[in-house]
Amino acid sequence: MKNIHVSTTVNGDPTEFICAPDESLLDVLRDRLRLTGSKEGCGSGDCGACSVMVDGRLVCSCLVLGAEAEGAKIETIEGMAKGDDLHPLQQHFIDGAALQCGICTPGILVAAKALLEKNPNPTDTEVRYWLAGNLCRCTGYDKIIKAVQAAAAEMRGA
Amino acid sequence: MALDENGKRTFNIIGTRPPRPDGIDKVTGRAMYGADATAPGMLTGHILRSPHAHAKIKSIDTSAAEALSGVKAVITSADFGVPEDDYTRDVQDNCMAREKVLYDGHAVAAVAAINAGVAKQALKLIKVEYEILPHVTDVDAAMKPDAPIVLAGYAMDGLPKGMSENVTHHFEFGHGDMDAGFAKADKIVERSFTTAATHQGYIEPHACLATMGGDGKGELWVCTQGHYHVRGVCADILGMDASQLRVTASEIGGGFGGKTTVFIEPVALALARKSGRPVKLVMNREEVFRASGPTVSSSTDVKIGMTKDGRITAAHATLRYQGGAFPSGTVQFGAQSAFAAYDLDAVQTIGWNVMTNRPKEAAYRAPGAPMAIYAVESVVDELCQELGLDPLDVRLKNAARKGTKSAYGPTFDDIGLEATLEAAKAHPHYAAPLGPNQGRGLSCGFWFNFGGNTCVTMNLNFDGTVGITEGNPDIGGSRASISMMAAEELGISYDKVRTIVADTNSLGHNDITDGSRVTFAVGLATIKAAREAIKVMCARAAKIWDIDADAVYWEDGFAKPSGPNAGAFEPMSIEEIAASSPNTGGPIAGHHEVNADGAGVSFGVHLVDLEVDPETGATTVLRYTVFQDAGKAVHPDYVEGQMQGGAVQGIGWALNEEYIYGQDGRLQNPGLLDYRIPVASDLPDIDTVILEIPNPGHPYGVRGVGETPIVPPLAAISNAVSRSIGLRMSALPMSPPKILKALKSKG
Amino acid sequence: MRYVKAENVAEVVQLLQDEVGVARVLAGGTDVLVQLKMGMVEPDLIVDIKHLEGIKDIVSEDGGYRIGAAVSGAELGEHAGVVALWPGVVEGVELIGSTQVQGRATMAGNLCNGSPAADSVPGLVAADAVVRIAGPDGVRDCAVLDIPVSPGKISLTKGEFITSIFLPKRPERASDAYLRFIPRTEMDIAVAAAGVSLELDADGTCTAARVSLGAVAPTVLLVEEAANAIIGTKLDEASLEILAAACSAVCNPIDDKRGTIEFRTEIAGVLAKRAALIAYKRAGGQ
Amino acid sequence: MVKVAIWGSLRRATDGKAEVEVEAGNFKQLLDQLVVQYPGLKPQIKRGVSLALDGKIYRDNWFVKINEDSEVVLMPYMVGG
Repeated sequence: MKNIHVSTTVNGDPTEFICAPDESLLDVLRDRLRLTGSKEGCGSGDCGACSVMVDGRLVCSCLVLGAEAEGAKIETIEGMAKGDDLHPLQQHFIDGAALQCGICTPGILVAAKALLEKNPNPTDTEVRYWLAGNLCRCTGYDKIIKAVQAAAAEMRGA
Repeated sequence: MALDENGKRTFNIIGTRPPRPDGIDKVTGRAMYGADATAPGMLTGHILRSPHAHAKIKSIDTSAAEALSGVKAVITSADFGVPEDDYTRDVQDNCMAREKVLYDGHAVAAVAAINAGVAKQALKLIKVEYEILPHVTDVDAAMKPDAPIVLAGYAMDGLPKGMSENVTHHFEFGHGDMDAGFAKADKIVERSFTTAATHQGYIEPHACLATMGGDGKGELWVCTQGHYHVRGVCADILGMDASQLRVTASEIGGGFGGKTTVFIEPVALALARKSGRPVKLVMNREEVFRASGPTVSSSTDVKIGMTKDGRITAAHATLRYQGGAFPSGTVQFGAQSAFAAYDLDAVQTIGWNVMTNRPKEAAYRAPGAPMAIYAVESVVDELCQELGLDPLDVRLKNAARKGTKSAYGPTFDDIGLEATLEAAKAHPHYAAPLGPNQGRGLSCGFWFNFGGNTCVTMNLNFDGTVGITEGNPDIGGSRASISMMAAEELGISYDKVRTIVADTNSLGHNDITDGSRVTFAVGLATIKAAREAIKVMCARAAKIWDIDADAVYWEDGFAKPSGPNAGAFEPMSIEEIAASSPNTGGPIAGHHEVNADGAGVSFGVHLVDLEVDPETGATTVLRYTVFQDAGKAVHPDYVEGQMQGGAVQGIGWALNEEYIYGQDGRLQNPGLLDYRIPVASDLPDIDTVILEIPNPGHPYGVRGVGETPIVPPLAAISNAVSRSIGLRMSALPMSPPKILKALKSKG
Repeated sequence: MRYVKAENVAEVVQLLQDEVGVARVLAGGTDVLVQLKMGMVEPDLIVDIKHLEGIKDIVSEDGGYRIGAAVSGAELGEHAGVVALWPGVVEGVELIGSTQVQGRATMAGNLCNGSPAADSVPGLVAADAVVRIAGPDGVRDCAVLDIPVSPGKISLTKGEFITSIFLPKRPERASDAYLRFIPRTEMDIAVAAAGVSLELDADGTCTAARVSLGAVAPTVLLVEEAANAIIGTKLDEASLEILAAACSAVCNPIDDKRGTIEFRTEIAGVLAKRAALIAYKRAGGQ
Repeated sequence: MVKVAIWGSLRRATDGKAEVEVEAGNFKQLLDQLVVQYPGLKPQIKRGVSLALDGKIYRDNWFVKINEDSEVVLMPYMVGG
């Protein structure tokens, strides 16, 4: 299996890597670029822990080939805070205890950010359905929904 | 250590909601979990697993795999010794099958290779010759005398006639005259129930990184609830001294009991030893389902007698739990906890642990209790319906309270059940109107909680800040709670304290993070360690003031002279004492090592409204409220989080989650798609009401809270469904086909 | 395995035709990558068609819409025109997987995966949608109904792939709806599903209808008896009962981890009934 | 003498007695005496037992003091999730 050379942009930085043709973007991010904030919970698109943005679309990076990243813009959890400035979602997740073990948190934050960019004023039901592909086993989702809404309110006010 | 003499003390920090110390790492993706570590020259480990439920291993030929370029080690059970100790041998045999495979997914060989592609290719080159044996996966079938024997030699002492050797333990609890009790009843309900095996469903699969040098020293990075336990078991299996194996707990992506044992760790260490290189081993999700430790499935008979006015006269339960391919120890907790919420004159529970060809069960949040209490609370609810009684009134009438001789033997001290029931009764949820096809259900829940072996060290830095070193992986925010307790005791602010989870070399033994023990036991040890440090700090201040150490006391972060007779000194701050510590005798620390007791039992009550679609059998949970006694809620957000998370796991158990086995004994749904844990859109808000009835066994009154919340949802949901459809449900999960079938049977 | 990012249709056809081993077309990849990961398929060639010209476009055509094979569910759902004309088709597509999966999954891929439970397919069949196929013999059109052959098998021949799906124009008072049953509210595979498309006259009487069922037989079903039950009616209770019974009567499902034969058969009728009512309302029926 | 409540399935080893009396001032003496007087209890005690003393559960502490009038209940060794 011959490896492929890929030029892409990750969190705004021009990035090059080589990967096997059957290697997922998630594996590339984690094993080749050492961006381990994206997690593998299932490898089949059923848990959302590997959520990233590819060209402005929310996707599971386990369902994208690394090779497909050629020329694309990838955004991961590692790019969400600007230096020490947390994104309002990140801050509200901490303040609202919306995480316990934290393994699903990066994926949920990436997904929630995508939601609020599309819909700055969602209902609870809209948040719940948007995040249905992000499994969390610790929180029962209650505090996650509240934290997303608190962040949304702050972002609308800003 | 008992509740502080000044039991009614006010707290400055306990009960507030400061941000967690691991928060920023976790929201930025920096936190390091089991699969996130790397090492120079690291290999990838993969495991070959049995496709059969039960088979004899006739031969394993690994030569082709070994010959494959890029493969650095291949191991089978032959690479391990045979431990003398039963427990260690069972754990090892579960990690790598010897002679027989006992379940679909049982490991038979493992490889370490330069990358995943080569490792997967190597697995395909391993030839295993199996002789397929008959299998059994159902608990009732496995108890029958003609059932296939899963493992010979484990039958219980004095196995009753007519029972299979698969029955490994029998337990019986209770007191009083059963016949007389039932004779007094106006109404007796007797019913049988089943629950499916469910999985803890942590989102992080098991993962570790093992290194073994030629000098026999080992390093293990692993996601686990108990790295000291991992060290002990792995050292035993690999024939190492405990001191030579250092285990570091990674951040842990959920456990719920499922990470209290080992599955891949000894395999990774053996591969590292054989290859001479670091080996990372990560389960995929399918492996997690097939080969980690789900909870038991159960079959239960319950019989309860009640008077017209709602007094329970006698209660009986027989519980049969299958715990998979090795002897398990779960049914005793079911048999003990089944009737814990009730004050009974006549009660008896009988439990049987049974082996089947399924993965060996591991603990799952209040292990053994949810299935038992589900059956009991269902029958209590049915009696209330039959007798036209309010289900909360009946529970209040029969509630266990201080002085009640519990169904499992001991007499209860201060417990919060009555207050919890009263809170539920007074809550607007209980009086809210219900619409068509809607039902309301409730259930009590109980868990014992415990303490256990715990070590904490508190180091005072020269700038007056404090480092706490403890040895229990943080699965729900415990580093925050421990820092809070340290800050409270020292009288300093929360942000002056940092708590870390140490590796196995840095502290003495710490028991696993389980039994809802950490906030209780580690908190208790932290308070004691802080008090020891305070004693030293007071002595240092006394030295400086040149007065007697007894004449100094500690308050709000300052050493103070205890009265005018002691001398007129300005209070000395922790910063001043810390800064001068090199001059007054050296660094200051406090530590405490204890096997903590007195955890205090925990009760909860859950209330649910739901609607059943009469045409499809689909259930929608509309409203959910959790009431629980937390003793003292150290960080109320995390207490609520435990209550909410446990409730939702229980909701999943009640409605959709199950291990589905085919006729061939293979697991049909080893993935998150078809295992169906609840998603965000399945649920309403989970409201919480925390009650605080102080635990007399803790200086701040803390009780464990983590496990109890998974107990009540099973019956609460089942009772609500049963009331909604007008038919008593008796099998979990209540998936839509099951409910629709019941509705059809009603006509 | 080779990965090729194809530049044009001819290249795709050539690559697919020349490959002696297993070839897979990659559009959204949400099925292919899962199969790859699980070891269910070990392709020798993956042809990425996302970069073909027009393959991600939605264009008006003859009063209907031609939807490129690589248009994702999320993109389709953002297209106001398609949503207005064929809301039932769109809701079927939008039910495939999570929001994340929607960012990638395509109708064409969902169809080509050959699953009897594919969420987009009953809606497309009810809509009488037509796929455009490029192949060694040029371009051909084919009704969606004729694409699935059996679970996992489709009627495309070697070298062929779908380039677009055409949704036809609609008269004034017409609409459609899709409903599926899953145990949770999201993330599951349909246990049974129904798509209904109908047209009404000025007084709300149904003049034309197509009713399709998913996950209750080896392939998607078009149930003419069910459509006939509501044509000429205003979807009164009695006609809906006949529709439901007609749907249940043609079911030929399996028992599996997702549902029983009995359950699937029963709820197929319930879903068709409910979907018909939704479509009726959308079409302006009272 | 201390009265010790024995759970049902262990009563095979105590001649059917639900409560036995042993001379013991602490947990260790109690376990030692139980094994001496009722050797059938040894396998379970080896596997692990907890001790509920006046309602409080102890898992391992040998030297927990037991008074003559204490309520003593033998329990299976406790674990959790």
